[in-house]
Amino acid sequence: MKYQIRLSGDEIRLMQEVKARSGVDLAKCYQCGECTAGCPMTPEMDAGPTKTLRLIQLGMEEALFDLNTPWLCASCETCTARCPNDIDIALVMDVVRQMARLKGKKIPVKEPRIFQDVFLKSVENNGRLFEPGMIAFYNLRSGDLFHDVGLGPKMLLKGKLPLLPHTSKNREKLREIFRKAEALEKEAGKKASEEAHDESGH
Amino acid sequence: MSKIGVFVCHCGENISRTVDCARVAKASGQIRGVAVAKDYKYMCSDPGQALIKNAIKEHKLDGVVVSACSPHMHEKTFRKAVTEAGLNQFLCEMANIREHCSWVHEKEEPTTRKAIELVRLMVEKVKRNMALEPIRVDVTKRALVIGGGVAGIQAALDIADGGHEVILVEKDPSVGGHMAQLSETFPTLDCSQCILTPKMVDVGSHPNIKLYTYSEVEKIEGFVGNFKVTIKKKARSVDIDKCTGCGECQLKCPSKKIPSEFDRGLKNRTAIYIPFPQAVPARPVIDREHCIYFTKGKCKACQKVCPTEAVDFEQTDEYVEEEVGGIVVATGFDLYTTDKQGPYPDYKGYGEYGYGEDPDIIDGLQFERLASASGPTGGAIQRPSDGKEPKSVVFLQCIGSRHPSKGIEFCSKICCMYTAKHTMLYKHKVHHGTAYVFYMDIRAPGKGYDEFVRRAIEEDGAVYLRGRVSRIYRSGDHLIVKGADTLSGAAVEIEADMVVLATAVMPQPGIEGLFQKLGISYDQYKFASEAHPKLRPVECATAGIFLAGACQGPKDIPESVAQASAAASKALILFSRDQMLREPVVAKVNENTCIACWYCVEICPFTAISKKDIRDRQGNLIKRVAEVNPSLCTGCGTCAATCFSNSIDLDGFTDEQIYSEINSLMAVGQDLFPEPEKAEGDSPDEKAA
Amino acid sequence: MSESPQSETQKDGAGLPEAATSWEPRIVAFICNWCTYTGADLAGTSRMKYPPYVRVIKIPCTGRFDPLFMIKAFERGADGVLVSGCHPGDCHYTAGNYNARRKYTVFKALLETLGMDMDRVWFSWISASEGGKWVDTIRKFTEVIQEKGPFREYREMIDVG
Amino acid sequence: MTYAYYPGCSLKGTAIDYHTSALALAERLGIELKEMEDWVCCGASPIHQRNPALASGVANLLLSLSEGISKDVAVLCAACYHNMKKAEVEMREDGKKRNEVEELSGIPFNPEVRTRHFLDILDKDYGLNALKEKVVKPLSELRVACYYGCLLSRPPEIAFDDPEQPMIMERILEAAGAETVSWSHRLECCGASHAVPLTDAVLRLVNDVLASARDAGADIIACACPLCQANLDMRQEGIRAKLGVAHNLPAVYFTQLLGIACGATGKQVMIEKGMVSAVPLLRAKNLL
Repeated sequence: MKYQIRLSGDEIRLMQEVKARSGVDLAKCYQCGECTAGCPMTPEMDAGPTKTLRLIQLGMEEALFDLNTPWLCASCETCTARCPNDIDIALVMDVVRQMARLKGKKIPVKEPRIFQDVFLKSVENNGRLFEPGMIAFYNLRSGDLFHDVGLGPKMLLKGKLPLLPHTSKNREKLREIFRKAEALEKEAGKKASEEAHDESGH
Repeated sequence: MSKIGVFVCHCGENISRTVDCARVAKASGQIRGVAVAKDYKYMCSDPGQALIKNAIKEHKLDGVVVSACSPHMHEKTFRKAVTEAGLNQFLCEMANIREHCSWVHEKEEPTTRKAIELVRLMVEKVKRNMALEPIRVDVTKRALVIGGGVAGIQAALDIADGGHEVILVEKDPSVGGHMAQLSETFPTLDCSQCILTPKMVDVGSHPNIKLYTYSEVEKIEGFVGNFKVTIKKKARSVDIDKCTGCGECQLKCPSKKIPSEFDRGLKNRTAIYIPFPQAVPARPVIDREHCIYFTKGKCKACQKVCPTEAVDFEQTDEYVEEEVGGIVVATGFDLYTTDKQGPYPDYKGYGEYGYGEDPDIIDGLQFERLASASGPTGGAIQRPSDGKEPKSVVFLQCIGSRHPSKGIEFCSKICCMYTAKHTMLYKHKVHHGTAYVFYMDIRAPGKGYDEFVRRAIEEDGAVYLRGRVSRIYRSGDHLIVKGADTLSGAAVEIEADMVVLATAVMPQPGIEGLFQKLGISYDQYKFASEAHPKLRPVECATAGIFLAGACQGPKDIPESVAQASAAASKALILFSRDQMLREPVVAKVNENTCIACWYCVEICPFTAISKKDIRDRQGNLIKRVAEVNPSLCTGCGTCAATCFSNSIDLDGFTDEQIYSEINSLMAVGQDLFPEPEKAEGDSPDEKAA
Repeated sequence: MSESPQSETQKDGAGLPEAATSWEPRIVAFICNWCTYTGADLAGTSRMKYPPYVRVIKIPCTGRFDPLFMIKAFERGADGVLVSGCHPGDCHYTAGNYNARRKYTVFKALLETLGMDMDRVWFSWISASEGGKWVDTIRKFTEVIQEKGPFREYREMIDVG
Repeated sequence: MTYAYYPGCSLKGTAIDYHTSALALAERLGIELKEMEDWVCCGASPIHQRNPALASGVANLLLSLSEGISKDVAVLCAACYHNMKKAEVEMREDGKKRNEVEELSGIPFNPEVRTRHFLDILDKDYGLNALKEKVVKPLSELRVACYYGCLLSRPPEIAFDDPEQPMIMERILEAAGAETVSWSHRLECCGASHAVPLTDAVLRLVNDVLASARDAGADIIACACPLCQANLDMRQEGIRAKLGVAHNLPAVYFTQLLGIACGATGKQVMIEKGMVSAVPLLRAKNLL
């Protein structure tokens, strides 16, 4: 990341967009670091949650989407639970991932994104998660063909992996929710950026 | 027909930014009975006041409405000004178009309209105001000081030195408060007890000070200049006149395992005890909850050993009445605790730090006792769990404070400084140890304060980390502190031997009970509220009651002492007069219509209404009516609103006045709101058309 | 009660604002000098914002509040009446707010029997430190009154009477 | 006592032992867990990581499936519990949110529906005294580390016990005669949502949890989440290989231990399914 930024008054738009999507007001964040302090994934992260929030406050969009931090978030919500200002930080991480995807940003760490896609695809296809299929598909997509391959046969032996997917009659209803949600998030994106635009007085 | 003057203030731009002041003045000029209406940039300034005075003389005004800020801000100023122009001060009222209008609404048409209506409301009231004279009452030149910490001590000594009697009430067995617990004080590192104990002794021996320790204020009646206070002297079970303070009883008391309040649980005390060696009075008290005689009915070891027969198990709570003219409230603070069920049930504790159950996680006052030469370890820094010298101590600031999700938003103000002091005290005693401090911001804006913090870092090597701590847990012999340093962006883990939490400064638990008895207001945290945050910082909205020290908000020693002296001077000002003036807002009875139902007598909270006999010349009783004693009446108006025959009215807030205010709000037909351009050609003659 | 004086402005008046094309809610607030008035001042010094349709009438204590004031306000075209004072136990005058409440409760029952819409009358406790609560109360009350619209029923009721 | 039971995907696959043992236990206690028909996957963490609104929409669909069975939905998986409870609480407290979710899912929300974790049901509805009466084989001398993980009590609004210091699982297992240990990592995240894509990071987290339990002197870890259990159990071999630490600490479901205490056989609670077998330990304590 570059260590010089120029602020022009537009920086508030990113914070407004995050607020429009999540309802979270990051003006409340006073950068105390408690989220970073409690986060289990910090050893792997490049910035940690505190700095991620700071980049949003300063409208540093490019730097934000370069971070691996949101993609390494394990969704344990320790940050949310301990935040002295009751900011739902885990939700902000979700929203940053969502925004990156909708804006077509390059994802700095691909595995969690692939896992997310493969997992949800499996759910969408079957209505329920089919674990062996999902893992196999994940390995194909990530190129790590033999990932956890040692565990598979053992689990099969233990009778812990079913061989065929379960399906549900509500699969269609589920797909409908998926489709609608996808349409809504795109619409919300347009609205959010327009609103942010208006509010910042342009 | 009335001749009212309306004076509309712009308050710089504070009002004119959202309210069209010229239009307000113009519209006001069209209200019936208004003889003159003007607007001006600063009505409270000298030229502004001159403008009002001149208008009073020129137009022979019989009423004035100043349309400006809140009456709580400047009513006195303008009442004084109109008096100087020969108008009775109670014929001047304020329409609050700043706090209640310009500051709270956007710049739009309804805002200016509201301002006009507020003026009209006051005009209608003033038309019916009567010239009143303030009520004179005698002043009792004695003061009550509640709380015997450093603020209470200072206030008591100042008033007493000023030549007036002081009643000092302290709930604990000794005066001294929290300052007596401290080891050394910032930023000079002088010994707290060394500077406080002489003052404690003075309080105990001053001829003008009557000291009630182990006592509480039970009841307060009356008002400024004439309060009647009932004080409950809790049964001490020791006759302090007979007792010599030899301490034999403490040695013999078999109940020895009671956590000492003074040492904040780091040491035990006996059931009969003198809280600390320098206590004033240096007399013991029996803690009846823990005393074996009081709980089991047998023992009396202290009584047997007492050489002067001072121990008295039969003693009971005693109530004394005192009359005072002014009151200084100096009830101080206590610390928030991280416990699950602490003394502040409204606030969540810190489960992430183990709810204060680990003995090596202590608070700031406990550290003071550890570092104090008179403390449980004789001043050696030893951790409570096993007495070992801690090689690394982690200090956490802003625990409870600035933590909205735990319910507290304010900054406790003193922690940055005392934490820096703690790191120094620690490093001076444990040279090879390391002191870590987690802070969010360093707030050290006092004289010599920032230099002091820099000294802790530069000379004593305290390691300051900018961040909060998410969790503390025990791992064998150590505490693991998981924090962050936001300056480097890193998560930080420290193996600590002891952790010191700078917990929030809170009002004494349950203090609102006393504040309610005093009739003074307090904020959401139960800190007492001052009359004005800037200009009347030591007075309460209730006349005759003054504030000193941390009962009003977090304060350090110099501030508490300064405020205590300020409160004392306010009391001395009160006592400098033999009589004082009170606002003549009192109830009056129409004897012709009173039907003697006595409902007012029953309902008056101040027993200001009595029954009066009306007799003819021969002394035969004609009828009985209610009668208001104006020196007891405080003007709440409950009687006026309750009277069945509508025979009581309240001066300053009469039925007539209030009904005209209501009427004025709904009056229409008069176009007071023409668009500015449209109104251009209007002349005052057209207004009644 | 004695007949309230006819104000001079009323004599000027040509009637009630029935025909107002753009109706604005009219809210009258009777608030005590010590707690709520100061709380409303605090809202001002903190620059909080609320709708401009409330008109404050200051009384020393809610104890001074006579339910007839409320009747008068409705009669003169108010759409909502707010009475606000110190919290129970915090009354500057010891018990005025308690008495006000008690009186109001009795009165309320009576008015309800008469078919009066008592949702247009709010009673609240707002202390000197609760600027935010004052703002919230005004916002919510204004919303409620805006939803209910002009208090025509009352005026019809008294016309019939 | 009938509950609408939502097993979720794991309990029909990798966590079949959790499902089976819970049903065996419920039967012995006289609690009916009636499986909701045609349930779908809650989407676990990936669903809200992609789109938070989608997670709430699916949760609302799931909540609606309880109709006709019970207003209380019994859930065993912490991830399912988290997603459903969070949506339920939000919808109940925030009218705007409720409208949005109802609109998205096309299903009205019934504010009377409650998502209940089985731990909560045992503690509050069934009661510890009643449970004690059903214990035939007390878990004496078994030192259990109760592991909550992250999702059961975060955010605090969904917690059914103190969110920072829950004791509910300890209370329940102690009622069954077990000795519980006090340990530091009861609520630390094991990284399960990253178990597949970020295995190395997850090995570190699991190792921390196991080490903490071991240092506290635990014989066995009790879990209330299929993702936690799978992670703690299956990753021990990876930890041995990559980090060189051998834990050999069985991680089982609390329902398996309770089932045994209430007289079920090892087979009935599928105790043999664990990668790190609990069988030798339980035999040594005369529980099998």
